[in-house]
Parts: sequence; structure tokens; C-alpha cells
Amino acid sequence: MESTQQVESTSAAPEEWSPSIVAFLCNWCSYAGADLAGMSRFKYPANIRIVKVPCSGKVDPMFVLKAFESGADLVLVSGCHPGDCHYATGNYHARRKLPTFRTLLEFVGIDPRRFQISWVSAAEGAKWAKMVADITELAEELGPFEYFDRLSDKRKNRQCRN
Amino acid sequence: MKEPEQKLVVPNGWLEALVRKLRVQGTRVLAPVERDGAVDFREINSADEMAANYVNTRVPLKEILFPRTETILEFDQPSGGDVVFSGVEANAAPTIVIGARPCDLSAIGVLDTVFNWDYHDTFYGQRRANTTFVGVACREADGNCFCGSVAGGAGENEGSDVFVRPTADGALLEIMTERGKKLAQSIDDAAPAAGKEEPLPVAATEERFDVEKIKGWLDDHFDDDFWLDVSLKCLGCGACSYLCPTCHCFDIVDESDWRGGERRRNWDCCSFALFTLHTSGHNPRPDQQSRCRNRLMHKFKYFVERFGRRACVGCGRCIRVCGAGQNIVNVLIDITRAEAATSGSA
Amino acid sequence: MPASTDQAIDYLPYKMRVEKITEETPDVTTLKLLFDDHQQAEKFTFKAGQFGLYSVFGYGEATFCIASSPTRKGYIECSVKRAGRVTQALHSLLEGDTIGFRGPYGNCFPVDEMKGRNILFVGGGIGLAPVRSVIWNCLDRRDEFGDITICYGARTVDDLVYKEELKEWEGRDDINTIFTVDPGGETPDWSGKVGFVPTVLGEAKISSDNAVCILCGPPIMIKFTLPVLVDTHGFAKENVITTLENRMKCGVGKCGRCNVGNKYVCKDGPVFTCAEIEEMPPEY
Amino acid sequence: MQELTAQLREKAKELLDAKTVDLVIGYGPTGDNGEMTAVFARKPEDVEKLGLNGQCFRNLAVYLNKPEVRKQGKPAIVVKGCDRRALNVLIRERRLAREDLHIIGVNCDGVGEPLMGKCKFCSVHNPEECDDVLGDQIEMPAEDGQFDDVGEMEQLSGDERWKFWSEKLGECIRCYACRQVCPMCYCKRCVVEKNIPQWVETSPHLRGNLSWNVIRAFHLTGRCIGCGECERVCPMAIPIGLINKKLTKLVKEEFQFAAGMTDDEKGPFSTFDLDIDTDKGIL
Repeated sequence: MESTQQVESTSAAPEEWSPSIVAFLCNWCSYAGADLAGMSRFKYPANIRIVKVPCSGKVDPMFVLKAFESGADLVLVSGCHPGDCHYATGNYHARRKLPTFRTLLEFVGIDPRRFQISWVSAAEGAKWAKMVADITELAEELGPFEYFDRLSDKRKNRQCRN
Repeated sequence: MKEPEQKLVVPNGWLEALVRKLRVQGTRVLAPVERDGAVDFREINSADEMAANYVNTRVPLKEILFPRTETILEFDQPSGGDVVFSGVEANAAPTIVIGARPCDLSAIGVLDTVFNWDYHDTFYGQRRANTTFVGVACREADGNCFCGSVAGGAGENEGSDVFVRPTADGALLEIMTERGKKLAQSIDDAAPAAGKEEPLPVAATEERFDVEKIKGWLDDHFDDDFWLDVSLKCLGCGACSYLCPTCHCFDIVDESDWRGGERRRNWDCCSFALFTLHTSGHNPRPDQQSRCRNRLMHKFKYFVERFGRRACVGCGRCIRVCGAGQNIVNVLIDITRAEAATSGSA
Repeated sequence: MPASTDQAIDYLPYKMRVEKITEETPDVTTLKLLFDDHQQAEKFTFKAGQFGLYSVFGYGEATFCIASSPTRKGYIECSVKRAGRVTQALHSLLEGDTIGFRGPYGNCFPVDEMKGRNILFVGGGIGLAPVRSVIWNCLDRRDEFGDITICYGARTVDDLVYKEELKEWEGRDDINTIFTVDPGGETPDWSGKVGFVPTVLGEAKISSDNAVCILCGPPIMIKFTLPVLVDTHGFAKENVITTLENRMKCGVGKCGRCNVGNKYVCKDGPVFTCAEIEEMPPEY
Repeated sequence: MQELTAQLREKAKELLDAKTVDLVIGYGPTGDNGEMTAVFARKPEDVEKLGLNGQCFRNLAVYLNKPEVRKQGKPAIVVKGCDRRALNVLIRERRLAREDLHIIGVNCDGVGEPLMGKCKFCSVHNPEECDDVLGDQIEMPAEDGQFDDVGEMEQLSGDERWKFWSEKLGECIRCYACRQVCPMCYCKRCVVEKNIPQWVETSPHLRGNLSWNVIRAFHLTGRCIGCGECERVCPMAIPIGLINKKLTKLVKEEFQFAAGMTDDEKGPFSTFDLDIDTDKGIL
């Protein structure tokens, strides 16, 4: 949780808004894939803040909600391709659990596109870079995620008196 | 029943005119409004919005003075160990509450005691000072109302600033307080009562048990199988307490993220298993029977011993909302019977 | 019913700074706190036995007695065992960090009534914290009191708190000290006793003549120590004084969770005599 | 009905007399409106408090999770078909051992007046695998349209759904009646009470309420048997059952699963199936 709290503030003025994306990446594949993208000098937007997790199967839906509560405009969970899980079956569970959670969010009125799931292997640096560019563009198109932020509007730019 | 400071007679239509006038002045007016089948206090602009028939509101009057959640402090956490924090003003706009029921109004007396008996709670106090209550005698009660057994009944005027007794062609207004007098100045066509006005009959809430017998039994039966029998079906939720007009327990929590946060005061409930749980794992009230016992004892024994009044006003909400079908009236009837049996045999 | 304080409460804490952090044991830390505002510091007074609510912003408030003596002005100390959310946060503070403090609340040990009498202090584990406040209070006015005996025990040598002060007390000739650790908790160089507090206390030569006992520790220790004090040493229950540690949120008699019967621990306590506690329902 | 009541009392008395069980958890009338609430018969003479009628809509399985009830000894419990499904889930999740429990099943043709929604679509009128069964076998086909209300909600736009739920969930007072009445919500410390870190905010504001209600429903995915108790006990009349129902529908469609039909099934999230699981919607 500490990691998502370190997401830096997006600028407050609306004209300068750019999306905040929180990504939960599997340590064994997507995290390495993102690393590879960096080492390969693939350029992709810097809106993404990465939280390393041991497995996509470890991602509890509460992580996703907490990221939204903390101001994320889009949340991504990325793990190994089916069959490649370091723990044999973690991503098979993630493949049931996370889309179900996305459907639940959609049912209460949250745009399901704000919660993305992907499989990116350690070798797919290019896929990673392209996907981040795509979802950043998507997040820009969707605009600021106000549903949760509107609930916590007092947190924004608060001026304390002493 | 208290003797009013002043009695006024008003014709039909007085309420509509009063609300109109208050709204023109910009005063916030709360009244029972029906939405999706539930009646609750909401802001109104016109008396037409008021619910026509209601026994009582779903959420008790207490929420106007003691909201379910409120910010009591705000803080920012810039990097480093420093924290900037400040108090907040209570949200206490001048408010006129119309259509409150006698049971809920007498419950305000209980809250007044709690929030002022020692330290004076500023959040409660500011709202209390800025709120004027217009109570209305109940013409209808349902099977769960038991104010006649524990409090003054459907025509009790205590706790109101202005108490309304509907008549065939208007209402008899009992002006109870200085705040009430001030509000009365905004009421048009009011004439001093001649003393022969006949208010419409109030709802009958007959005495279902002898409330005076309860404390005597509680005094002697802290350890008793009765509490297990009463508590087994209790689910341990907070519905009864949250919707009780006198229950006032609260929690204080901090909520924050990287941008800062706030300290909040939220309703809490002694039926929750974690309410008294120490971090060490020790729990002074470890099971539902001790928690149910505490809730009842608090209302009918501890509060009486401490502050000289009961903390139950007979609104019946706990019966209406209990998912397990717990009925406090039946419990109290059992207690009074047991007390009668012991005092009879002694 | 104690007299009303007739003060307003807005739950706004004093802003304080962590001046010094002392690691007492692996899981107990003592924080020395200074007021940020000098005027507040000057106005602030408290009595031994009173408590306060310490807040780490973002984590919440927790209740502890003030562990320093009211005779030592300008600062307060609290000793915190790492257990839950707030205590963990208190443990991760650094010197210079901001912390909130509300208080002092509650009643106090009857130090003035103890004048001229012999005093037996009995503490167990972190339970020495409230006792320490009275001990220093009495030691700073040493000539006003009779014999002073301090009996303190912990599970292991490591778990003894205020180790430097224990040494100091042991070295003074105007105090009797009995320090003990539970069997198995001793180290090769441990010079004190080995045994549970009630056992060690039972074997000690203690007179209850003109004496009061201040007893704080885990409930299990109190349960077994009380009969020793009363039956073996002849203390009247009115003269055995302890503190209750119920959970609290407001500290000012409103939030409703610290009650034991019709008593609010935060207002009528936390200091009670064992005679008073015996009259209460067993919900503490 | 009177005949069934007599049979139940006789059975309960027999069990208590023989000390086969220490406690019979059943229904009994409270008050005068005929509503049936939980009765705990601990002595043979208590069985007179037991009864059965068409108002036995409560799901008593929840009481098997309460430590205060379990302390009374081995229980017998009166269940309808739907409640029996709850026992299956509890047994599957190792909360209960079948042999520690005496199950008195009651064949049921629906409860409530008017008939409750859950009964119209019920496929388990006759509880299976019981130690005793009361009443005649009931043949009653389930009506179509079990998920019509879910479908109506799905038809709305996202913004309309958000408006609906933010209004409804905004009313939640966090009394946790929904959790306390749910037979599947047996955690000793609920996720909302875990505070290091505080995952779900406990304040009854929309932000906390939204997280709480979403997580509550999610934790019941593939476990909810649709008894509808959560929605029935909600003092603020929030249609939370609809969220559970959406997940029930999803689990049925995506994973061909219905909770509590047997006591050795694996829940949809404790297993996976390479034949039916797809990468649909995954980048």
C-alpha cells in the first residue's frame, strides 16, 4: 500500500491535467518487461506508477479500490501469460478473479475501461511500451476519474490554518 | 408535560406560510420527506414536500445534531515528519426542524446530558444552539411505539421549542422556549389561545409494562441466564443503536492518503464485538450476552444512576429495524414480570 | 459524580514534537514530547495517574497514561508497547516528528493523601509506566513520605522498562527495591530475584501499617497479587490503588466505550482503589 | 402447518431427550403478527416454543457461526432448501463438519406474504442430505426470469447506474447488519475491521460505503446462495442483494457454477478450468 501512496500529485489546474495510472506488475514477468522496455530505450508516457507484486494472483481487488481512492485515473494489473506463472497457477486465478471484479465495478457504474488487465512477459518490452502508450491515451480520453475523487474533494489542495 | 410559556392559536395554512417565510429569509428548514417509501428529515423549500402521513422518521432526529459522520480535524502531511493540522468549524447553519415527534424530542434531552455533563462538546453544542425544534403531537402510532410505557406519550411537549397540537381548523401552538418565541414571531395570524381550543386526540400508546420495576430487577440480576436467552438471537449488528434516538456512542478515526486527511467522528455501537476489544486481545465484554446486557443496562440502569433519567424514549425503531426480530418491549415485559414475581414472593 | 469541568472540548490536540526516543525493550519505547507552543507548555499541568490521547496523524489516537512526573515541568513522556495500528505508528516516529496530544484527562493518584505514609509500589511489565509517574512525584518530594518500597517484575531481563532508573533506585538508600523476572527470564548476570511478582512479594517483608500500595500491571498479575497484599500482608482494599485500562476514544465521558457499570473509566478513573473495583461489574 | 409444527416439536423433543443434540435451532412466533424468529431450544420443554409456518423466511444457518451459539453444544438446525445450500457452503469451507450437525429439513413451497422473490426462482424446495425431513415432497417448477432485475440494471448507461448506486449506497450507515446476518460472513475479523493498513474506510460517507459494499459483495462471489437476508435486514433499504445477484449471474454464465448445491464443490475462485476460461478483455 505504501507504494501507491507515493504516487505523485498530478497538477491541480485542469488545463495541466494528465492522468495518473497505477500499475500492479508481477515481479517475474511484467515488471521485468517494463525494465526491458526501459533498457531498450523504448519511449512511453511517464504517467504510470508501478507497484511490484509477487504474482497477478496476489492482486486483491482492494488494491484496485485503494488506488482509485488515492486518485488513480486508471489501474492496470499485469501478469504472466497463461501457462507461464512462476507459481504454476496464480495467473489462472487472476484470470477469473480480476475480470469478475471489473464486471462488478461496471455494475455499480464505474467505466470498466478504467481497470485494465494484461499479460506481458519479461521479453515483451515493446508490447509493454505500446500498451502503456495505449492505455495512457485511453486514460486521457476518459478524463479525470472524478467518481472517487469527488468523494474525497476535501483532500485536494487543502489549506490548513495553522 | 411542561407548562408552555405561551399558547397561540393558528388557522390552517399557517405551516405553509411559515415555511415560505423562513425560506425567503434563507433559513434552512428540515422536515420529514418521503422518498422511496422511507420518511427522513430533509431540507425543504415548501411545506408541500412534507410527508403527509408518517408515524416517525426512519433515521432519528439525533442525526441533525450528531451526524453519522463528521470531520473534526484536518491535516496535511508534507514530506518529512512535520504535520500541519487544524480544527474545523461545525456545520451548524441556523436550522428550523419541523415535524419532530415527541419521543425523538425527549431523546434530545438525553443527548444534551451526554454532550454537556462534563466537557461541553463544541460540535454538538454549536448545532444545538442554532437549531429550533417544532414538535408535533402524534395522531397515529404503530404497534412498535411504546412511548406511553417509558416516556410522556404521544402528546409530550418536553424538548420542543414550539409544540404543535393539531385542531380541527388549525393548530394550538405551545411556545416552550426563548428560541420558540423567536420563531413564533415569524408565524402569521397567530392569536393568543382562549383556553377552550380542543386539540385532536393524540395516538393511544397504552402502558404495556411498569417501567419503574425494571431498574429494581436489573440491580439484582447482572449475572443471570436471562441475558443468554435474550442475546442468542442477536446478530451483533449496529442497526438498533444507530437508529436509536438516544444512543450516542462514537468512534474517532483518521482517514488519509498521500494528500492528507481528516479525523472523523462516526457513530459506533456497543453491540459490535470489537467495540471494547483491547489491542492485547482482552475484551471486557467478550460475548453477545454481555454486550446486550450492557446496552439494556445502560439505558435503564447506568444512565438512571448517573444522570437521573432513562435513555429510552419508546420510539420503537430498534424493534422495526431488528433483522433478528428482537423486540425490546417483550424483553422489558419479561423483566417486569420477573420483578413482580420476586417482589411478590419476598 | 465528580464536579463538571465546564470546559469546551473540540478534540483538537496540542501540537507536540518528539524530543527523544528511548528504546526500553524490544517492543516498548518511551517518547519524550515537547510542546510546539511555549505558552501551551507553560500553562500545561497534570497530576500523576492522569492520561492523554496521543495521535499520529493518519493513523489515529491511542490512550496512555503520562509516564513522567508532574514535578518535571515542560515535557511529558509516554511509554508505548507496540501492538496495534497507532502504537506501530508511534514506534516508527523519528526525533523531531510532529505528534498530537490531548489531555490530561481522568482522575489521579491521591498523592497528597499519601503524605506521611509508607508506600509500596508494585509494577509488572509496561504497567510500571503510570507507577513511575508517582514514584518520581514522591521521590522529588522524598521527605514528605515514609518508607518507599518498589517491587517490579517483568517476563525477562530484556522486558524490564526504565532500566537506567531501576539502577538509580536500587542505588539509593532511601528506597527499598525488589526487582524480579519470571522463571526462565533471567540472564547469567541478573542480580535480582527470579519468580513471579505475587510470589516474590509474598516472601518479602512488608508492613501494611500506615501504608498504601500502588499496583499496576497486567490483569493476571493483579489478580494474583491482590490476595497476597490483602491476606499475607494485611492491606485493606481501600489502600490498594490501581488503574483500569479500558479502551477509549474521546477521553471525556462521551464516546461510551470505557464504561464499567455506571462508571466511566475516563472520568471516574483511571485510578481506582481495589475496594471500588470490587463493587463494579467485572467488565474491565 | 400445524401438523408440521407438531412433528417438529416431537422430533426436537426426541433429540433433546436422547441428548443426541444439546440445542435445537428453529423458528418460533414472536409477537402477534405471526413472524417467525430464531428459537433456541435447549431443554425438552423449550420445544413448545418451536413452530413452522409460511413466515419462516429467516436463514438460521448464520447462527452456526456465532460462538455464543456454538458454546451451547451440538446443534440441530431447522432448514429450508435454500438454507440447506448455505450449510453446504459452510461445510465445503470447513466451517462446519457434517457429523457435528443434526439437520432437520423442511420441504418448503415458499415463504413470505406475498411470496418472496427468492422463492419464485427456487430450485431446491426439498432440502437434500438431511437427517430428518418434514413435510411432503414439493413439485414446483422455478419461474423464468430470475435475473430480470439484474438485466434491467445492465441496460442502463454507466452514468445512470452510478447515479443509482451512489444515491443508494450513500445512505448506508455502516451498521453491518448485512454482514452479521450473512451465513457466509464468518470471518473473526472482517476486512473492514483490519486496520494495518485500513483497507476499507469505516466512515459512512460515500467513499467508504462504496468500497465496503463492493468488497462485501465480491467476497461473496460464488458463495452467496441468494437467501436475500442482507437486503431484508438493511435498515436503509439498500438493494444490496442485487449486487450479489449480479455476481451469481456472472458465476453461472462464466463458470457454470451455483453455490451450495453440494458440500464438496469447489468455489469458482478456488479453482480454474482451462476449457472454459478465456483471455477475453485482457490486453
